[in-house]
Amino acid sequence: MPGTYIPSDYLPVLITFLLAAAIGMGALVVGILLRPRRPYAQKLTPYESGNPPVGEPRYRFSVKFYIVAMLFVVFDVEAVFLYPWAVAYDKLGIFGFVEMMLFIFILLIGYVYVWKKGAFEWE
Amino acid sequence: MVPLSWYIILSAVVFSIGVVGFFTRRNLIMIFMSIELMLNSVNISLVAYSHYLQSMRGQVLVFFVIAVAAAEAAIGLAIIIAYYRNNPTIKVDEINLLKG
Amino acid sequence: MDMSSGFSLLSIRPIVPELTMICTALILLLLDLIVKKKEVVAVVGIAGTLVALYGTLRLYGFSEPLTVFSDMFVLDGYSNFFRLIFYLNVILTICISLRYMVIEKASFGEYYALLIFATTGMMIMASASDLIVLYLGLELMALSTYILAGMMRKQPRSNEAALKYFFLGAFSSAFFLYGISLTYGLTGTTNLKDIAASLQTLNITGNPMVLLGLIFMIVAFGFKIALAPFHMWAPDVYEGAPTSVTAFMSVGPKAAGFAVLGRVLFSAFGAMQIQWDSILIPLAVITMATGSIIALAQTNIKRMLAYSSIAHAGYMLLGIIAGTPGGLASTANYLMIYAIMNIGAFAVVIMLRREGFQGENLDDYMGLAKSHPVASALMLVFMFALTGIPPTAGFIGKFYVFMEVIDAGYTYLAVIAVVFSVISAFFYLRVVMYMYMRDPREEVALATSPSMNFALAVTAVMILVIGVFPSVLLDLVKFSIPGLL
Amino acid sequence: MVKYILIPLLPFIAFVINILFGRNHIKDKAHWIAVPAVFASFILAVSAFMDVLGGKVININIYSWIVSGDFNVSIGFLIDQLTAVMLMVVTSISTLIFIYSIGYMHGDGGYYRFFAYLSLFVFSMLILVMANNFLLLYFGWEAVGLCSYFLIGFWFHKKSAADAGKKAFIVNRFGDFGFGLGVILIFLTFGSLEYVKVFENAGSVAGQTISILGYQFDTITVICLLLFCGAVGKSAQLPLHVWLPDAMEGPTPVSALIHAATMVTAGVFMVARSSPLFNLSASAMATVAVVGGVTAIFAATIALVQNDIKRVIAYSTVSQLGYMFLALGVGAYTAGIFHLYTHAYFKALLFLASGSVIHALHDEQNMQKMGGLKKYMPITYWVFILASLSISGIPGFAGFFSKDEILWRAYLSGGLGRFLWFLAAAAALLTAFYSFRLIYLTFHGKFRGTPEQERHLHESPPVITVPLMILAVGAVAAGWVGIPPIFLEHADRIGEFLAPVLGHPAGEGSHAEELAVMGISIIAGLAGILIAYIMYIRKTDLPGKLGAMFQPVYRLLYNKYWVDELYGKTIVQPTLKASDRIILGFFDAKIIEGIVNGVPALIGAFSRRFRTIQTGLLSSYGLAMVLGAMFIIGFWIFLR
Repeated sequence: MPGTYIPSDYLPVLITFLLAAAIGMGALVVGILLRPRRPYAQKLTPYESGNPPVGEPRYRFSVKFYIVAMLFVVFDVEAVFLYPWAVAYDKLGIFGFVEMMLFIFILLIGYVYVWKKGAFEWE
Repeated sequence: MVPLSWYIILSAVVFSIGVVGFFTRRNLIMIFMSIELMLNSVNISLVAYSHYLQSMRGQVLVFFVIAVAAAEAAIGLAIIIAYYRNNPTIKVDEINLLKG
Repeated sequence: MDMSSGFSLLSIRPIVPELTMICTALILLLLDLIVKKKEVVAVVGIAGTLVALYGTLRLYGFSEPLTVFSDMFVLDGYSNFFRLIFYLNVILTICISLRYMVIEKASFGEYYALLIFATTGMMIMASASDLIVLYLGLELMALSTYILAGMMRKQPRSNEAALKYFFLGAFSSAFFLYGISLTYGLTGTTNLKDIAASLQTLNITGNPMVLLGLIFMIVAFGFKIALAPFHMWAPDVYEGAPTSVTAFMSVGPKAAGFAVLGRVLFSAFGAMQIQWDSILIPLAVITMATGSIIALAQTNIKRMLAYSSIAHAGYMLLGIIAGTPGGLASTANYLMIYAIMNIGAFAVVIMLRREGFQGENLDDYMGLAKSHPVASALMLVFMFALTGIPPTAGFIGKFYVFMEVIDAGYTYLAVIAVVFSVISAFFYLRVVMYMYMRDPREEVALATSPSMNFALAVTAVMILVIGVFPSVLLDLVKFSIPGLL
Repeated sequence: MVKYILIPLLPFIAFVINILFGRNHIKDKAHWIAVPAVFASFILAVSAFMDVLGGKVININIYSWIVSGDFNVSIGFLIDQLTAVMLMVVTSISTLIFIYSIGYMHGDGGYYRFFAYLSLFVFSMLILVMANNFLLLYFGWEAVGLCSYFLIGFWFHKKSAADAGKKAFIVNRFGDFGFGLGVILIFLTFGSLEYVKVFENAGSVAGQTISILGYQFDTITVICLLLFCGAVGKSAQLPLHVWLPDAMEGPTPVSALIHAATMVTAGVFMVARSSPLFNLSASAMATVAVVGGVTAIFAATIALVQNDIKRVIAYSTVSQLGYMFLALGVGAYTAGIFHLYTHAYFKALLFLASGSVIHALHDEQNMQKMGGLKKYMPITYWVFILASLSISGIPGFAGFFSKDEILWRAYLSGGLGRFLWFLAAAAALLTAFYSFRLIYLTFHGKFRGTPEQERHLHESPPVITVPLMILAVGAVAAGWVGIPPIFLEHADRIGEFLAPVLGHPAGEGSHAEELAVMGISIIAGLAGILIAYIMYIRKTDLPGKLGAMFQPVYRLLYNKYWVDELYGKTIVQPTLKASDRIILGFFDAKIIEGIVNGVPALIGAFSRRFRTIQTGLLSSYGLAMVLGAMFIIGFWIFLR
């Protein structure tokens, strides 16, 4: 029966919150307290497979990487909707098919838009 | 079997870490990841409830949350990039042109 | 969740306006690739909205709510009325942006598509009878407005506005989702009506976890409608965003936020009215206080209007607090009036913006009456309306909300609201005083256009007509929202 | 029904046409719109008056503006005997003044604007008198105030005019604030704002009390006093009288119409209209009577020493309004309205005639620089004489009948009324004195202005003198509708006409007493004229001969200047200074500049303090949200 498995006493709620806050804050505080802080030059250099560091550690990626990554993420994740459809394809029938074609069509419009806007061109 | 309450507590803990991260982190990307943490904590609890209740609604919502989170990530990154082009910082405590 | 059975073309009738809007937005996106003149895109956008409006009007007035998609989406008078607000909002916003976005060098075709997308999101929100659909509508609206706020890519202020809006918006969405998950876990459903039924059958209206879920949702809605203390984003974002977007944002998301707040509270959590009332009352008071008081110290008019919109959210909330059909109707009525007067005020602000001149400072309004009597007179009407001085529509809006809240037995809230309205008169009338009682510092030219004149005329006339013949609007509201949801 | 709606609507249409098209199209033909409109509404008012005379009382709701539960705000008209009289006064005088303005305002840059505002004023005033509920009354009340404010500051480039407008606005805020509260309290008490319902239930509310700061007050008394606050402001009674003399900065037709004949009498009308409420509160009535009586004599003393021709008449207006309130306060509502009606004619006449003088002298208003105008401006002179005789209460003239009725009723009411009667009788003497001092200084003696002015002296054109002559007829004959029974049985037509609304005043006295009271007031009037004559004619015209013959009188005349200065030092200047300092210094600087611009210190400081919460930092905004949520959660889940 839904609703019965959570004790309706106030205490667990309180505990949940205190626990949550304690863990959130605690992790930070414990880290600061426990970790030894003895910095010296070598220790602060970034690890590059044992080789002496070459150039600045904070290498600036071209912003184009972000754009491509962003587009990838969006189109990639939209694909998750294809999985449940594929699984339930038998049951959904023609309605599901039309619906999914519409979905893909709308994605396609997005794709055309992005393409025409020149987001895929590296230059 | 792991009882439901464990998932719920895990979810609450992760959510709280996200909340605390939101206002303790200085880097915009880290703040953004805190938000993602919050969203995923919700996903944990939704899936757990869905399994417990034997109802698919929770999982449907999870799908949507994932998809929306992706769109959100894209837009968020785009906004951060647009910001970074005009302002040489992504440290959150230096972003206070608008105030009062 | 079997959707294949019983599906026919007829059953999608309730979502025809939404489909129209989505199609319009997609067409705009493609059109933008083809045509150079952005005015064409704007006109097509308005045309699409008008088609959707026609669809809504055709669907107006069914006595029984129409539901579709397994009760996830409902079309009733309530959602229809809010749709009218959204259409008005988007059409007027497009009218006032045409020339402005060119001046701001941000005239992109996507701008209009995003306005339509955001409006569609609002429409879905107003009609959602399931938390899942509600979430999707909310995100469609929110994601579009994040981008709109940052439309002026080259301006640091616009960047910052988008950034803040995005981060805080996403933060509030997470709260909303957490609230949904709690509610879902306890009631076993996300459908609003079923939630209400579960609360009764399981007898968990007093359960603190249910209340926790409700509070999280109120926090998220409170963010959208800028209730203190969840309002902090509003002044910064309103100031930084393009003014036309500010006008759009100060009305649309607020109206949509109220629409869902009303629906969720009345439809799903009606049994917990005592609890949410006692949550909303302090929020309303803090909101009115924050908005009215901080606005006094503002010198930027967009920022001042931002605080004013916060204060107005406080007044509107009173109708929800009343918890009666009349209260709900009075809030919807207030929102419609607020939409008209706020867009009107922002339209005047936009007119002052020219190449090389910001026109956002109160000082820029000094002596405006001498050089531009018509624009000043319009601004006077809008300021009077926002203050709530009869015979403008603003008075009608406030009056009905106050009456309903008094009828519901919260006389003290009405008194508090009146006190804050009086305080708010100071900053509204300060604009009027600057225009009429100060000498101009420098010659201010106005950037007018036919569409801008149209928007100004429509808003000013509507304010006066509703002020003098309030029954026109009130009858519509009462017809649309005959009872509780 | 259309007829009644048209009465206020016609001036409103004239306003709309003039304000929209005046600037570019109508320009100096604005009167062709305004005058016919107001004249037509006069004709309709006459017809409405006839209807009422025929025993018809009209009470119609035209349009329901706001309906919410049992709260109903409608636009509706009540035309009963009281309203009918007011309609006649307002429309007739408006028509004449509109015609007069054609000549007076000729060539002014804001000609169309002037007629537009004036039409708007007439509309508002008609709404005020025709309203059938307190809210519409309040609307008209505020609207006439607004018009008055516009018209006082009509020549806004003149700083004194702009300041005067501002002063009128601010001072009236006080009264109106009280009035507004009164209206709200009426609604809370009676659940309705319609006159009919309020007055019907007035009896059942009598004796109820409301608690203010822990003290119990009689509800009706509180309502009446709040309403009276509004009347005090609008009708320039003590202590809010300060705005009216300054209001003379406006064009003279405005002074005549708004600040003498109509708007300032709105307070009197409102109190008379609310007589069913006032009748239930003896203390409120006493307050009205005392304020009226004291104002009557107070303003009269100030008028004695003014040199600005319009200011003398302005103080005289304040004083005459005091008489009206005195009448209301002693329960003689009909006498008050009667005086309102006669006063409208002779006071409008005085103003317009003084306008004619000012016009002839090219905007000279100082009487010390006038004199001897009699031969240049015979018509103006004679109408001035008639009006002054009327205001001085010389038998046969309009002012005599109404003023005498007031004095008699005050006397009859006994006790406090007897004392107020004494004040009012003394004021009657002063009235006659300053009225004739004005005439003697202006029209008699030698011209004291520049030769340049003297060369241009001329009688005003017919468009100005004809309205003067028509008004003069009113100033003489208006009182004949209210001849007291002692002279002629059943000749107190106006008293009988108004009786259904305002009732009969209580109290009976013997004929001997009545004749004595009358005699005293006539003697007072004649004495005032005589003193003025002695002091001003003798001194200036026949200084050597008479000065030698009447050595003591001459000394007395000399002392007059000393008295002038004494008054100036002890009453006028301190009053003006104090009021300027208190009202203008405090409210002008702090309220207009302070509240609207500089923001009141407290809220402003709050505001600036709170502003800093908005740090502009994302994390603090997030923190605020979380803390807000935590607070709600903590409070509603853990503490409850």
